[in-house]
Amino acid sequence: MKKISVYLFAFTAILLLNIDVAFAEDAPAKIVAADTAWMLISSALVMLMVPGLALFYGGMDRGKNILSTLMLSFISLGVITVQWVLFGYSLAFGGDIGHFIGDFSYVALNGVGLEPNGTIPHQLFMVFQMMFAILTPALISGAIVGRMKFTTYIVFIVLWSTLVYDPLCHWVWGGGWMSDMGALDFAGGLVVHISSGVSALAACIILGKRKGFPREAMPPHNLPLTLIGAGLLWFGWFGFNAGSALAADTVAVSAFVVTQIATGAAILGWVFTEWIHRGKPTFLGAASGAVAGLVAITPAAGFVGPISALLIGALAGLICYLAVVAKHRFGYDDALDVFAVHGLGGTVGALATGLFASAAIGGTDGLFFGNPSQFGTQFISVAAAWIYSFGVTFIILKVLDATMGLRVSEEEEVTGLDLSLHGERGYTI
Amino acid sequence: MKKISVYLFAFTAILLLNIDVAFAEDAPAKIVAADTAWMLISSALVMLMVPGLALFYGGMDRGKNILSTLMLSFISLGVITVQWVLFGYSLAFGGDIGHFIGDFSYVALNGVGLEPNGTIPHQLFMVFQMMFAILTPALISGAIVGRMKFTTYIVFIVLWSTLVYDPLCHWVWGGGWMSDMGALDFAGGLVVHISSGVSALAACIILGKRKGFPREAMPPHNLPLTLIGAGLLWFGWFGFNAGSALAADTVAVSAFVVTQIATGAAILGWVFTEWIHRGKPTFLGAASGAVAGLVAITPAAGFVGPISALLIGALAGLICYLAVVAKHRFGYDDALDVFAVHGLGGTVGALATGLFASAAIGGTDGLFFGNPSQFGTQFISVAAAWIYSFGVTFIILKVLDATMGLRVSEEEEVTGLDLSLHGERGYTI
Amino acid sequence: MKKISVYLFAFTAILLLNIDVAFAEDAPAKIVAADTAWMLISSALVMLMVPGLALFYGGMDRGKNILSTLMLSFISLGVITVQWVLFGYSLAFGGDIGHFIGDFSYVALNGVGLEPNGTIPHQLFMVFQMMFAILTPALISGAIVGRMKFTTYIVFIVLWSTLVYDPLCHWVWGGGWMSDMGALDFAGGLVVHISSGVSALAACIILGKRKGFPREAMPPHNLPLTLIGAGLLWFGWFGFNAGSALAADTVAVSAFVVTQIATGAAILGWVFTEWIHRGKPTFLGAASGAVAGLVAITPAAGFVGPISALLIGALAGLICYLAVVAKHRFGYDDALDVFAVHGLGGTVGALATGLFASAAIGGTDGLFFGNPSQFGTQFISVAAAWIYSFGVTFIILKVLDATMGLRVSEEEEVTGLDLSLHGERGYTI
Amino acid sequence: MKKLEAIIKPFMLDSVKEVLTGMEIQGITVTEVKGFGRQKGHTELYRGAEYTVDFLPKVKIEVVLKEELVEKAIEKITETASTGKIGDGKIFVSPIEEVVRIRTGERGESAI
Amino acid sequence: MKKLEAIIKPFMLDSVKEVLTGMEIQGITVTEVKGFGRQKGHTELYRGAEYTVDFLPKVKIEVVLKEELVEKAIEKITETASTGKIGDGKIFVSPIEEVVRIRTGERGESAI
Amino acid sequence: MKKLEAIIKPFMLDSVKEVLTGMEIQGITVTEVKGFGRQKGHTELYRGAEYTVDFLPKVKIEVVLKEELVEKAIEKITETASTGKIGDGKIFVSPIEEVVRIRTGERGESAI
Ligand SMILES: Nc1ncnc2c1ncn2[C@@H]1O[C@H](COP(=O)(O)OP(=O)(O)O)[C@@H](O)[C@H]1O
Ligand SMILES: Nc1ncnc2c1ncn2[C@@H]1O[C@H](COP(=O)(O)OP(=O)(O)O)[C@@H](O)[C@H]1O
Ligand SMILES: Nc1ncnc2c1ncn2[C@@H]1O[C@H](COP(=O)(O)OP(=O)(O)O)[C@@H](O)[C@H]1O
Repeated sequence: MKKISVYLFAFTAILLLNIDVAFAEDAPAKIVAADTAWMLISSALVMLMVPGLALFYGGMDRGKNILSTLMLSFISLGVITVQWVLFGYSLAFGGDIGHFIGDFSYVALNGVGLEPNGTIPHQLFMVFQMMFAILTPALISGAIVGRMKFTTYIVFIVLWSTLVYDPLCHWVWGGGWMSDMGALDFAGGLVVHISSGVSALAACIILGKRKGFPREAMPPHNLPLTLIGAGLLWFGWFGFNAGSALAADTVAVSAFVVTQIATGAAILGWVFTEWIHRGKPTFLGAASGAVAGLVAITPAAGFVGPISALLIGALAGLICYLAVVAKHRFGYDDALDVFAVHGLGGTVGALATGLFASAAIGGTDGLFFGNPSQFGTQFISVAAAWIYSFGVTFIILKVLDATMGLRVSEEEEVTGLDLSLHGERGYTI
Repeated sequence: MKKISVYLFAFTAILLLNIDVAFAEDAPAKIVAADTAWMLISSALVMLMVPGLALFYGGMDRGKNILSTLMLSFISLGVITVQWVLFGYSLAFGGDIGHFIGDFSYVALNGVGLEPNGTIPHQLFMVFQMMFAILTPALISGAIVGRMKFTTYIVFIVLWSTLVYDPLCHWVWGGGWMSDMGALDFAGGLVVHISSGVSALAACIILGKRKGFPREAMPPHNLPLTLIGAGLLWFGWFGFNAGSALAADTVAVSAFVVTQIATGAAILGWVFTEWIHRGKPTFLGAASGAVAGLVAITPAAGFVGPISALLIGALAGLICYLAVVAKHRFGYDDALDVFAVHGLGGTVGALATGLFASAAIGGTDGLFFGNPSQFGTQFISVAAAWIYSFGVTFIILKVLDATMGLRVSEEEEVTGLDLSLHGERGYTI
Repeated sequence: MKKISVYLFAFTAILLLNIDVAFAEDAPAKIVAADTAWMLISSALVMLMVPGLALFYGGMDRGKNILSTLMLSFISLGVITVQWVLFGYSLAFGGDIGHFIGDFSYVALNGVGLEPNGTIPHQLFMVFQMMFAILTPALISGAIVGRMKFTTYIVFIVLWSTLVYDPLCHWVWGGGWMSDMGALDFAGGLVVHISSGVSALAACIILGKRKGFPREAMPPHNLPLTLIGAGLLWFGWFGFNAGSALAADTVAVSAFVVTQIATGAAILGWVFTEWIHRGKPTFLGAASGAVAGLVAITPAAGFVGPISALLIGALAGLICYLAVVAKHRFGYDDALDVFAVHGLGGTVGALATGLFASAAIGGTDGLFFGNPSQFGTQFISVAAAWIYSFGVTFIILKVLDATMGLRVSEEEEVTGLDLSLHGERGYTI
Repeated sequence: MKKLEAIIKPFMLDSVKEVLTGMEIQGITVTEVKGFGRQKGHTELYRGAEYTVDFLPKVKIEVVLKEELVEKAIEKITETASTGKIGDGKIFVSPIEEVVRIRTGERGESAI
Repeated sequence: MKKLEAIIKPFMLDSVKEVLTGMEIQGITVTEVKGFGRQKGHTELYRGAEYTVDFLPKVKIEVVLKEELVEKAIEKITETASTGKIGDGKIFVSPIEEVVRIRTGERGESAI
Repeated sequence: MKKLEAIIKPFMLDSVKEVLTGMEIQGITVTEVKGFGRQKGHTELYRGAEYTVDFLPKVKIEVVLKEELVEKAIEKITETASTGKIGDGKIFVSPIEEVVRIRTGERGESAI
């Protein structure tokens, strides 16, 4: 009897200890304060990317459109915050419908409370994802600065977010067909960068060129603003990439480290390519290279190691530079090169993930580590994201063109949108 | 005997386990690393609001006063840091004297060490609160830019901090009569925004108008600076509001989420109201709306849910816009609209807390959730904060006017304060 | 038998519990999520200091060199990221060779994985240190703006990082002779500030004066940029100093608090000294004072208490101001006063650590707390850092001068480096 | 036809514009300039160093007008822009031989 | 020798420069100015307040040229810079008595 | 009375100001302008694209002075501002019929 009771006790005690351990490691139902802290700050960091982007773009544009350019990003913080609360989050992360879209279960954040979702409160996951949803349409705006009607733009981003972003987000992160297929997209190479970059291409083709392009030089009006923007983007991107681990764990650390390395390498990739090509290393090239590197490592972070990141970054700097140069061959007016940097940078990253992914880092091997099928999966997901984004954006804009009109009048364009659309001027120095 | 020893052991073991659990959950006397991490970064975030505010204000002011405007905020980082260390913290959080003010027990941070205060070290709580104390007088400066003597301003913020901020802070957060009464002010709607906003009104009435106001147009000289400021303020405000939970817990998450939602909604509230009223949506309106939303949700965060936040934000955008327009009727020269945005925005938020508070979120119900008395409590606390802030600020400034003088000479004002007071110019481009 | 098994079990259980506790408190081999969260954000904060520094410097320089000045800092994010990955980290933190330098064990981050290093993953420690390595050469750039060849600069920072920074870092933090000796340098007063400040002095002496200096006035071209820079630097410095605790613990809190206090006091120290000396309190003085305070508290943070910090800060403001003024006596052209602020500020801080350190805070007493030998140790380490930095920088630059050439042509200098070296202009407003 | 170039203190611009438009003057062109004259410059501070800035911000107003308006315009400007302090500025009068309105091609006085 | 001063709309600068250099004109000096004229200013918004900005951004082109080129230059500028809308600007012609090329010290027409 | 307008390279401003004030010249007005001339512009880079900037930054110095000072001033400016390289600039001399000092209402040479 005594013996039994001892064993019983020992068993119970060990069980308890095990439960405790299990609890900490596997149970999805407990909030971890450290993860909450990290995801709070990560969410704030991603929010900061929106003003960062506004500045990055604003500095590159002409002075007469500076406020208009800032506004295109900033207004997304208003419009998409509300869209996401009302139904966007539900479409992306609500109960799966046909592996294509979420249902209406989370409309108006109904049922999205403070209970755990993984190791953080559900609302925290929701708000972290909200920041991505806000940033993505703002990325597109770089292609269409200086000539789009503001009213139409607002309607556009609501439609685009609802019809392009939310479904894509569902496919990849919300339990849709791409995740089923095993496509890897750590922090949004497909969802954020390919979607916005390819849509930007569609948008600037439909919208047409800025008056005077490419004959007239349209040099950046205030590059120090672009540096501020690049700095804030980089800083915020640590939340974007390392935050996508959804925990303060080794995955987050790995994502953080490769983000830094790829970005550094991409600066060099862009600057040296330009140096060789044009004879001078430009500051704007360094800033652009950084963004190209950040874009390219986004899908790969969490799956690749430091040296792979070095290569991905350098490659992204090189390719995005060449893409920017090639633009002039094709003749579309992607004003601030959203397609070259985000569309192609994201594509480089998503494909590179299929090459460089290593099971030792993120559980899945890529082609270079003996798993060629992953590259195929990545290729399919990239192709799907391109086609879907381009197609739906094309349709949305054609409809808006026919109904509301896309472009401002020529006089408004010549005057500058700050004065003609917003009744303001950027500088009265 | 054996039996007993087994039970004894089992009992002890279970006790130990229980203590451990209790320790983690209830004991107030243990530092939690995750909370410490979150409060460290929150403190840094609130510090960043001060340069953020400087830029937000600076961009809106005229170019000849840009450095002077930046300086009014920046110097608070020097002056109030020292004031807070020497005696400010003690007045606000020292042992309670008559529910009105703290005693001198913490003078020179005596006794403020690294021991726990809640789940974080006492010094961390002190430094987090220090950032609030620094920011608040800087908020006032927006009303009096372009015409106040710098020397007098320094004396003013020391006196104001000591006689207005520290007592108010004690009333609400330091164990004073307002907290006794059950007034809700999560992150400083009363302590920070009403106090500074109403004092700003007193200040600009006593100080008088800028030369040329309102006949002469005084357009903002550099709105991209204002965007940078707005971005940093928003970013920092996550530390301000979610940090006010003093822990990386669900309360912080809730505060964070409603902060984002109210701010987004307030952008739309302001922009659409202006659009209807003036025919154009302005960029400065979007930035101002964001700040109005941040102000209004400050007291309510942690007590209200997401949809309430949406309404509070939209309302704040609308009301603050109307208040800014109404200013011209009353004829005082609140240069950068501190009263309209912080005074009224804070009031909207503090009263709305009495309406929208929900026990399910923060433990207390407001009027709309069946507890009308809370609205009464909020109303009394708002009225008290208005009267106290206005009255004491009025007296301080009258005394300073009689002794040191408040205004610079007309020539200094016309030349611009940068050159006349600081011997510098903002730009030599 | 039964008895024995009971005792055996009890023993085992207690052992397990003890291990668990020991694990949490002492064992170096377990990752703590809260520390990871804090170090992730701290690393991001230190990264942000690089664009912050670029802006701080850029605003002070002339408009024709703004991009060039930004570029000198920004390019370090590319160059040193790669250097650190390839071999820099290994030189600094690889296996010790003669207490002087690390070996090649960590080349290409070989062996630097996600296993614990203290309570955080090794890669996180590596990336946190990377940010320091990036920032430090960028600090030097302030001395040589407006006249150095960009190509040579890139080679210079690679050599400097390898031959000056990596060894010094090893001496102090990598297990080298200075740490053996007991020298205290919490966050890099020696490693970062004395090394860069003294090297800056060597650099501007060898490079020679800017054309026109000191006859021609070279006023800052855009001081609001300098404010943005100062704000980001201060914000990032919380990661720099409090992050140097490598954990979200009370040491981090103490370092954070004294950082804030010293910086506030240094603003007042600089501004009031200038006010007395020149009759006006300048905005640039306030911003410079802040940086001086941040520099001076860097080695002392974690070792000194709040009131000591107040004194150190005030002193740093005063001394750095006087040093900046004295510069004109000596006639070298340290364009943006890197030597006065970082070289001397770091020296003030490192020596003050030997005076004000208190065992109650960081385990070691300084002279004022009865341990005069610590001051001696500090003095020796400061002297060694001065001599080593000056000497090696001198040699590197002499070699580069003879091989690649250091200075741009006079025409390029007169035109401005933005146009002549980078083919760009900062502003087209 | 004559051209009046008035170099004035910047904050006088609005008043001068008003008195001119109060006459039959329909067009003005304004340039921001820097002036050096009897009025001393000021000193500026840069990290404890003091340096003198000789050039002061001024505004140049150019008006082309009929001969008969010249005297009156000079008078009005002088009256309005004078503070009695050194640095109030100058008016220079010079001949204009032809005026063309670009929009219409009109010439001479009717084009002013 | 004569000086032509043409006040034109800023976005016309490039075209006008081109037609002028298409003639035998070798040098142009351009200044950013603010103009006030028959063309109305615009209103701007500042936090719900509306205010009028009278001065519009214009560009002043100065060309010194030989007498025989004056008419042709006027014609070309008028043609190019005219949109037919109010605010297209003016051309003022005034006498220049001497031109000196700083580099060589040359004088007169050959120095232009 | 005459007006000298000298278009010079910006970094020459200080030296020219000094030689002029070394003579009996008491006032100068300076404008930042952009010049187009024999001196070629430069190319700038924008994300791999190269474009030419024709207009170079120049400074225009205006001095009104007594007739007898004209030659000496021309000489001094020419000497000082000349680097011998293309783009050194021009001096234009034109007649001034009247000068008014706003502060006092003085006219003519004494008002200069
Ligand atoms: N001879 C001159 N030629 C050109 N500009 C002049 C001349 N004299 C004065 N000015 C302009 O007029 C401004 C005022 O002149 P100043 O000598 O300071 O005062 P005042 O007009 O009261 O005598 C100067 O800043 C300068 O711009
Ligand atoms: N009398 C004048 N003197 C100087 N500048 C003038 C004069 N009249 C017009 N201008 C300049 O020419 C510009 C265009 O003139 P405006 O009256 O608006 O249109 P328009 O040239 O079509 O009649 C003005 O903005 C102003 O800069
Ligand atoms: N005919 C002209 N009319 C007006 N400005 C001129 C004229 N010719 C030259 N300039 C001005 O003088 C500057 C220098 O002229 P440029 O032909 O480049 O060199 P240089 O004076 O050595 O011949 C030009 O940039 C322009 O501002």
